[in-house]
Amino acid sequence: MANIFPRWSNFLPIKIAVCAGSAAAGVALAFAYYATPKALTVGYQPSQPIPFSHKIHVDQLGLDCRYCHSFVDVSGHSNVPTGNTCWNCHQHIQRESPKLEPLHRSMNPAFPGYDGKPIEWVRIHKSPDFVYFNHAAHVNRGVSCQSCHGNVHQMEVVWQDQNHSMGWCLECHRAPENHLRPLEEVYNFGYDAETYLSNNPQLGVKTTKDLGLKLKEQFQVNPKESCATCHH
Amino acid sequence: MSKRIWQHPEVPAGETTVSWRSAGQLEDSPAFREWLDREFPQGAAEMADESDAETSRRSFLKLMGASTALAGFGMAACRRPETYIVPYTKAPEWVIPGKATYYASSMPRANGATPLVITTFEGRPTKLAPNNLHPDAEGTDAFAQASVLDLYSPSRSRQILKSGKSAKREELDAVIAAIAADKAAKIGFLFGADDSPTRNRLTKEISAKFPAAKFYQYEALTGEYYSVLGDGVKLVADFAKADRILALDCDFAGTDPQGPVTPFFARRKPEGKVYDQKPDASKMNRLYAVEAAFSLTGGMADHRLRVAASEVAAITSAIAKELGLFGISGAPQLTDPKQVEWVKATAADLKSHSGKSMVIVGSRQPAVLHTLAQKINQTLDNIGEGKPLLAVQRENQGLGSIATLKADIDAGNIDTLFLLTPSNPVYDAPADLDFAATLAKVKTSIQLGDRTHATAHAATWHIPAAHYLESWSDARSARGTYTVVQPMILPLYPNCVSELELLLALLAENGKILDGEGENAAPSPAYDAVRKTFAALGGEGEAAWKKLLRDGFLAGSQYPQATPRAYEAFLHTHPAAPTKDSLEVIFATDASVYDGRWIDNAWLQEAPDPISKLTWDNAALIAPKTAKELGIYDEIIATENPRALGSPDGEGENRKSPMIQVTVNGRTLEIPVLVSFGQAENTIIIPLGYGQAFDKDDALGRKPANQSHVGLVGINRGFNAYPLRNSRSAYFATGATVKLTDKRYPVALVQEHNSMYGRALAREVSTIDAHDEKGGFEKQLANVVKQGNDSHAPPNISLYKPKGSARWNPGPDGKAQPLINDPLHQWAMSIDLSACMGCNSCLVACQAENNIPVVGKEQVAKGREMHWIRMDRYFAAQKDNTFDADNPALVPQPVACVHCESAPCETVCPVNATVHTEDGLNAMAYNRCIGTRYCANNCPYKARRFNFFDYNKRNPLIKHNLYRGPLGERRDGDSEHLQRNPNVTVRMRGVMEKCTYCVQRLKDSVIRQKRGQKQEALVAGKPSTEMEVTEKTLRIPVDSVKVACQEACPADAIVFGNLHDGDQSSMGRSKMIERNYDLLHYIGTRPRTSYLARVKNPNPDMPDAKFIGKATIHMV
Amino acid sequence: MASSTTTAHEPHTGVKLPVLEREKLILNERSYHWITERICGVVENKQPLLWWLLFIPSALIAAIGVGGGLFHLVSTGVGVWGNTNRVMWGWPIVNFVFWIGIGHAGTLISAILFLTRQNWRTSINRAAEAMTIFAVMCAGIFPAFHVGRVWFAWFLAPVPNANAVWQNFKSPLLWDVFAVSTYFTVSLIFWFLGMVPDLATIRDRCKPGIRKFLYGIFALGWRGGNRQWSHYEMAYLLLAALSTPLVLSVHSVVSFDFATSVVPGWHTTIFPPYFVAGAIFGGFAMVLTIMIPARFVYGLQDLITMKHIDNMAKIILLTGTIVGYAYLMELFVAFYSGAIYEMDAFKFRIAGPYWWAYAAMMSLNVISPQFFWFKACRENLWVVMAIAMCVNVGMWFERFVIIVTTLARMWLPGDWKTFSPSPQDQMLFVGTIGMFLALFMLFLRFLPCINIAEVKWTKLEADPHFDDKEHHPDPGATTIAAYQKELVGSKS
Amino acid sequence: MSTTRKRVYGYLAEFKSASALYKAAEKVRDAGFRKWDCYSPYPIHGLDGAMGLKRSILPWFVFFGGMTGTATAFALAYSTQVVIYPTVVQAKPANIFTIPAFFPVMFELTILFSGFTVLFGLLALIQLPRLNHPLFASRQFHRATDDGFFIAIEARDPKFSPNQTKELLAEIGGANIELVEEED
Repeated sequence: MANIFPRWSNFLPIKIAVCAGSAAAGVALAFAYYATPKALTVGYQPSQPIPFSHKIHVDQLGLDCRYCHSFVDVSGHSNVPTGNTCWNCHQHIQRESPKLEPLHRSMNPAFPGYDGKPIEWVRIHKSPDFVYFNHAAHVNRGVSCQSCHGNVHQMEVVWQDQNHSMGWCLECHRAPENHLRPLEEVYNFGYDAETYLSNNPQLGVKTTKDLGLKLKEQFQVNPKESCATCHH
Repeated sequence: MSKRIWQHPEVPAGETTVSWRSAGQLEDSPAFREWLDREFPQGAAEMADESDAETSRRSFLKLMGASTALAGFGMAACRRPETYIVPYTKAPEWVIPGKATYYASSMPRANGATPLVITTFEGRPTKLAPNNLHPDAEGTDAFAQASVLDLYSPSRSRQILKSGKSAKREELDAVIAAIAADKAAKIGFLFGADDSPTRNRLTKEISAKFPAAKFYQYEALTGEYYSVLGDGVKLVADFAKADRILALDCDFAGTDPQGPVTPFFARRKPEGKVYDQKPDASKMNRLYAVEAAFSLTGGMADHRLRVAASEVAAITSAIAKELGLFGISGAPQLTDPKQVEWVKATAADLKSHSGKSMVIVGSRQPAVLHTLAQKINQTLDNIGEGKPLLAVQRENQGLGSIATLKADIDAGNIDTLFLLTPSNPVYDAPADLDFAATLAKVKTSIQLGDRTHATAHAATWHIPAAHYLESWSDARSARGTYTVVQPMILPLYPNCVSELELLLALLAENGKILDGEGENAAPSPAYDAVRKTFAALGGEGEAAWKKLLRDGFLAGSQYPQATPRAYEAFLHTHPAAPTKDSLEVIFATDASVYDGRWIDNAWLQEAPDPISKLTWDNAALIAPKTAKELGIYDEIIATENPRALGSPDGEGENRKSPMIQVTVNGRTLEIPVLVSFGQAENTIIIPLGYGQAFDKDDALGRKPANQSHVGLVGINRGFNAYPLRNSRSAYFATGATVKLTDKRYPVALVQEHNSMYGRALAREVSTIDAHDEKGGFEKQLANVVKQGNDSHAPPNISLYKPKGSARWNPGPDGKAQPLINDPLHQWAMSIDLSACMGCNSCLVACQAENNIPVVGKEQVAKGREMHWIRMDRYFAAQKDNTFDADNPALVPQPVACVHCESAPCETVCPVNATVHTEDGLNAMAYNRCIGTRYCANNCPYKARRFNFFDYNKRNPLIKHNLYRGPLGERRDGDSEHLQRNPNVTVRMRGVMEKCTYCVQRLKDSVIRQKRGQKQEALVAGKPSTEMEVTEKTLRIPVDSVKVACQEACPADAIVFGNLHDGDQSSMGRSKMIERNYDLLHYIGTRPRTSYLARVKNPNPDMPDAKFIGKATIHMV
Repeated sequence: MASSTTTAHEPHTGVKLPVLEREKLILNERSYHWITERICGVVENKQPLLWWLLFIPSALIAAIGVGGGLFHLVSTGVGVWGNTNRVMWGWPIVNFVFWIGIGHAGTLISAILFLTRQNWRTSINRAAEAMTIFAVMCAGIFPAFHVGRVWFAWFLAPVPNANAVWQNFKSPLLWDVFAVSTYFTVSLIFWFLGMVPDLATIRDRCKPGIRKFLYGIFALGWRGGNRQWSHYEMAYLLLAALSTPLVLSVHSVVSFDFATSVVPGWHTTIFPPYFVAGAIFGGFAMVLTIMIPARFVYGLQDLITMKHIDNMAKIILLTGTIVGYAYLMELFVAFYSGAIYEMDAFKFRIAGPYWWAYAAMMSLNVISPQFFWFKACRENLWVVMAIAMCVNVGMWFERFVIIVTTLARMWLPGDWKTFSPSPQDQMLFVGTIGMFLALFMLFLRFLPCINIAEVKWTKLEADPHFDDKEHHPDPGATTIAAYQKELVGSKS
Repeated sequence: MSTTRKRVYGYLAEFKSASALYKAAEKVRDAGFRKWDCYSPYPIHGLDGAMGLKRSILPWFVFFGGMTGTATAFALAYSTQVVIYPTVVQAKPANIFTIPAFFPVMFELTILFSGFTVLFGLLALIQLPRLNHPLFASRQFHRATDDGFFIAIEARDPKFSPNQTKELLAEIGGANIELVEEED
């Protein structure tokens, strides 16, 4: 009787084990990185029917968020501006810009292609249907737009800045002090806690961390972690 | 920050790359498309017109809401498909995307409009609630709650029919114009029994324009009531003022309203309506009921006498004689000594409370009873201002009955007939009128209705009616308060016309029907008509009108008082008392389909009958003893199917009721039969309104017929008893015989067991001392918590302290904190069985609020109904009841998730899908649930419901559809889905669900409170860093949030609130009274929903007094 | 079989004392090679017609019942089963507990009997372990697929996720997940390790080719050197020591699913021992059910002797009596609790709509094994087989009684409604029976169904001088048919 | 013997029975050999002593493996249930008193990790899988898994000598003594 397996096969099991192990680890790591909301959602930057620039409107012109997203502090949804919000200004300003054609089509009865249909903005931030995020509950309690949407005021084309996963939500719900601002500063994209502290010495707060804690105490912010907070 | 540009190339200027797309279009449902095509351009055009905010606000298609809702039915979320946000072009007034908008309106009904507050989300009405500011507010019953579904019903009529075939609008327009132009036209109008001031005004105008016009009124089940005491005169009850009530076959709490019923229930609570007094039996009212089968009212009664419907006259006559009046001539003397004793004591009690008592008679009882009752009430000084009863004059006057209509048609006085009644006379008119043949004699008959039922097909023309949520109108509530009906949305389908619009077309110069939104976004002509009517009542001008629209009613506009016609002689041909060979058939009003008009309403069909617990069908009901005498009892009870080992006693899907053949008035009907406890002997109850259409899937293989009359909901439903009925026996017929057939019919019962099996579940006490060991009222109250097993169970002691970790999750003081630790809100509920009558209002309201699917008859039969509230109904018979052992007590008990603080369901979930929240809710995270169903097993209250199928995606009403899986018919974008509450996740298959305490409402109110206090601070001008925020300011105001069931409850039996409010809130006080007990306290689940024991207030002088209020008291 | 009295030398005194001779575990003085031939022959020879007759229908039933059944289930919803909002766990969990119970005898025979030096185990442990593996596979199907959203079953695995949510370690169901998967894994290891020397035997008997290649791989290059045997025996001992508490824990944990709930009739502390006894009881019955025919078909009478069957019958008698005691104790405790809910739960079991299930359970599980008090019954294979079948059925009914009857009549009479299995329920159950049989047939076909090495060892242990004897009766070359004939002849 | 040059693995000798093997093993042991082994179709009691083998170290591996399992389960359960995301479940404490609920999982993981340790520890100790071995080339070695009893003394052993070892084997009762060569 002879050996049916060649000599090299003696090392095969260990080789296979090593290769399979590293492959599995690689897949796990890749999955952990690429298949998470962080990789899948952050940076989503679709182009919009009208290349609306937040940089121009917010940073240069100084529009408040609530000029367009007018119900953000009232409703759960932060609304996208209606056609007439745009038209208010743009029937006078930049009226002839070809970029505004969709707006004309929607709002300007004198426009040749007028159909009165609304503009369809491509949705960027999408939470699943079973998540009930309430904008009003956050902006009225000292959480700025910036915390979740990033530096929108500097975006020519808006992209998703944070991953908006449940783990990410919980991070802030567990330590809201890292994101709390005085209510006056919620819509202020230029807010800097250090500057705020130096301008408001009467608060008696030294560090930005303490400011967060003080505001948490002051506003009695006590975010919940239980399911029904967001899922119903 | 890495930025990736995905999917989109840069948009070239002057060119849009995206075409119109929404989820609805993706799904491409014809219904949605049609709606879209019609609504959208119009809406847009209308939005361009700012001048009329009033009309515009209701017509917005809430694209955002609609498309989100349509996209939102699955819970799966993969890599994102591109979705769009479609804002309005012009922002409509008052509409905030994502927030509900509320409008005051009302639902017109025969017994007075139901005042409503309607929740709309971006233009879609989704939920109805009672308008509690209204003087005639009385909650909402199941019909009102379910009516919103009719708006979106897929089977709703949406086409003009000419002789049953689809026809063009132009043809109809031509016909109407021709009628309008012919001033000599012999037109007849058949209205419903609702009282609409504008319609009455237009009627007069029509009379003026068409002198030959005649007007009639018909609803199948209103009886002779409105003509007896004078034309349009009726007695309205004010239950707040009544200490003693004798209901003679009058289900005033259920299907036969006599006036706002909420005050009646307020007086069923010994601690007062809001539990703020010491328990006092003398403040309670006392209800005597005489009826054949249990009604909701009879279930509430302190003393209930069961007699056949035909014998009510004899009882009434005897009462009258006891009170020194003449009885009914022809009525037999009472012979049963027990009945005599009962009547005597009742009469004495009524007499001793004269001026504070009332005798009310079921509206379908013969006229003579109404006249006699009126006489009794007058004798007792019960009628008048400030008295329990008030005679009022309705505006519906001078209307003929259907019998006179027939006579007029036969006489050739009617060429054109407008059928505007919500009833269906071809189907439901008494058989001897043969209305179908009569209708055929009319040259042109034009029927307006929201269903294509028998009459719609029999008439020459059928016009789809606009729903009351789509049209302008007005109505009178029970006591006549002028109440507006405003549209929430434009008619969903083209050609839907409202009654007023049709009448206005006849009055118009050109005879053109202007429906919905007029040309150039002009409001419907009905709007002007209603405004005109209102101007005469409430004054001209915008302010009054706006106030009307805001409040929904015009204060101080009750009906004028009337003097009812007085009678002195009471003649009646009294039929012989029923025997087992000559039974009495009672044609009952059905709690689900009413007279048959709701046959296509899935919510109502699936809501179990409050008494029989039967869903989706009707069945004959018969008392057990009678059944025994007839020799059919064993057949009914022994529903064994020996082949089905799985379910030997014929429960669930194996329950097949034997069918009997009922012969009466020369006609026969085969119908399944169920045993009904507490029913009068020798009577058969047959609920009306079923059996309208059949197709090949019928369980009995009945011949397919009338398939186009109903939708998927109404097909093959039950048995039509209308043919048995004729004008003389509209309510009951005597001389019936019964024969058992060998057929059996599957019936879907929600509750199979009627007894509490010796468990003190729905507890009951009595206000009197029956001189037994149970003692008097105080002692019984004190022992409520010790009834049944709780009398000897040791206290529950937990080894563990429900605390968190001091190290990892410390409280503000650095120590371990309690687990349920929200200092602001701790939600809780109590359900007062003393007020709960077991109607299905809460159940349907919950279904509307929480997007609960309908599952269909087969699934219900298996035991898979999804209602979050299970309305348990127990019969409790007293073995030693020497008065009438076959007349058990009926105690309903609504059971939903009771939010146990120590919830057994939570610990067994392996994935943490159901956990407790800090504010005391037992939360259910659908998206985490994998569906092990362990929680439901471990729930002692069996309050959890599992989505065994994709009930939302697969229509359960199509036979076998659920079982076809991916091959089955989908129904995305079904119009019913537009009713969905956007704040509640629509559950997919495989997840568990249950009562959430309407957490969406709680969260909304809490967030609103937080927002509100910020506004306050900013108004005060303080910097936010100096804002004063305390527990007090963050806590929502006392009783400021209502959950859906509580809101709908006509009896105020459900109170809900924040435990931190302590005795400030009704709920807090209700928890402190002695009647409060925990269901299944023995297990130690510490439920947040507790029950208040039912209190019966018997009359100690009554022969049956000592058997009352003892449903559970004797339990060990 | 009568034991003959013989004498043995008492070493210290030289006095001859009478001792009972142990009944031989391997009959007829078979040689090592005969053992090898006989056992490997099952794998190497052509399969008898009966094998095909059993395998093909089983495989078809498995494919249709399990494959088709699960496809319909997953594509359509759990509603295709008979479960309702009242009886949320119906047949699937009945079947799960039934199969997992059957899966107990294998590891138990292997492990506990190994630890207690019951040498008679060697003839049956391999098949019993295989039975464990296959029964656990059948069992696993039910809880895995009875969940509403099986595609989210990975929520049960404690892996870090973007939602930052974790499992509930207080849930008996999660314990179940750990227990059953551990049980399956450890049983598989135990089974496989035990098989390595035997696979080497088959490998060494194979002609070069694909068979030899495959057996060669799974034999891992086993050489039978004592330096390997030394560690190997330690490993086997350790696994046996680990498996013994494991096997007890698994059914205890399964019983926790019920015992930790608040459901009357489930919430009792007696459940863990009662379930374990029941599992052993049912497991041994299943071993008998399978081994008696296999023994005959493959001519293994000398290896699986009447002694083995007798021992198993005695265990069935013992555990059956324990189970019967538990049934009665349940009734007593319910009565003694004074709680109406508890009392009613048992009242409904006995006299409720499912009285027949309770009656079946009582008569099949408690009464039928009592026949094993009689030696005549233990020796008559027909009776043994019949009682084993009774116990198999009875144990299924026990689970049915516990789960369905209880859930159909819980706390509030308002929600009481009975349950009927749907055709899909029945199809899947039959499918798992098919799957079990098909897998077992494949096992018989491809793997050594008796532990060759251990049988040889047993032989040596029983007769230390066996090797030195000159003559062994059978060279081991006879065909099974001839052998069957020989046995019949020798008996008469 | 083939003509190709091959390295010698050692001598293989067959013995008649287990007891013969046992006695022979004692002698080989006493002769001071280190790299040799007895091959038998089943484990023979006492042969370890006869060969001078020590008790297996595997139990220690398994002990630590099992402890790792216990610790893993505890860490997993405690960290997720108490530290990271405590949930309120049937009013059960979310602190150190929750631990009884972790016992089942701790137990199971102990067993699971032990089981894996047994498997992989054993494979490591006996250096399997090793599919190719010079002994497999022997014409008689296949009987070692059937009914043959063998002793093989490896050429690598310092005491090995082509002639004396062969003689020793013959002397202690070995039959069919064969020189086993390594292939290639």
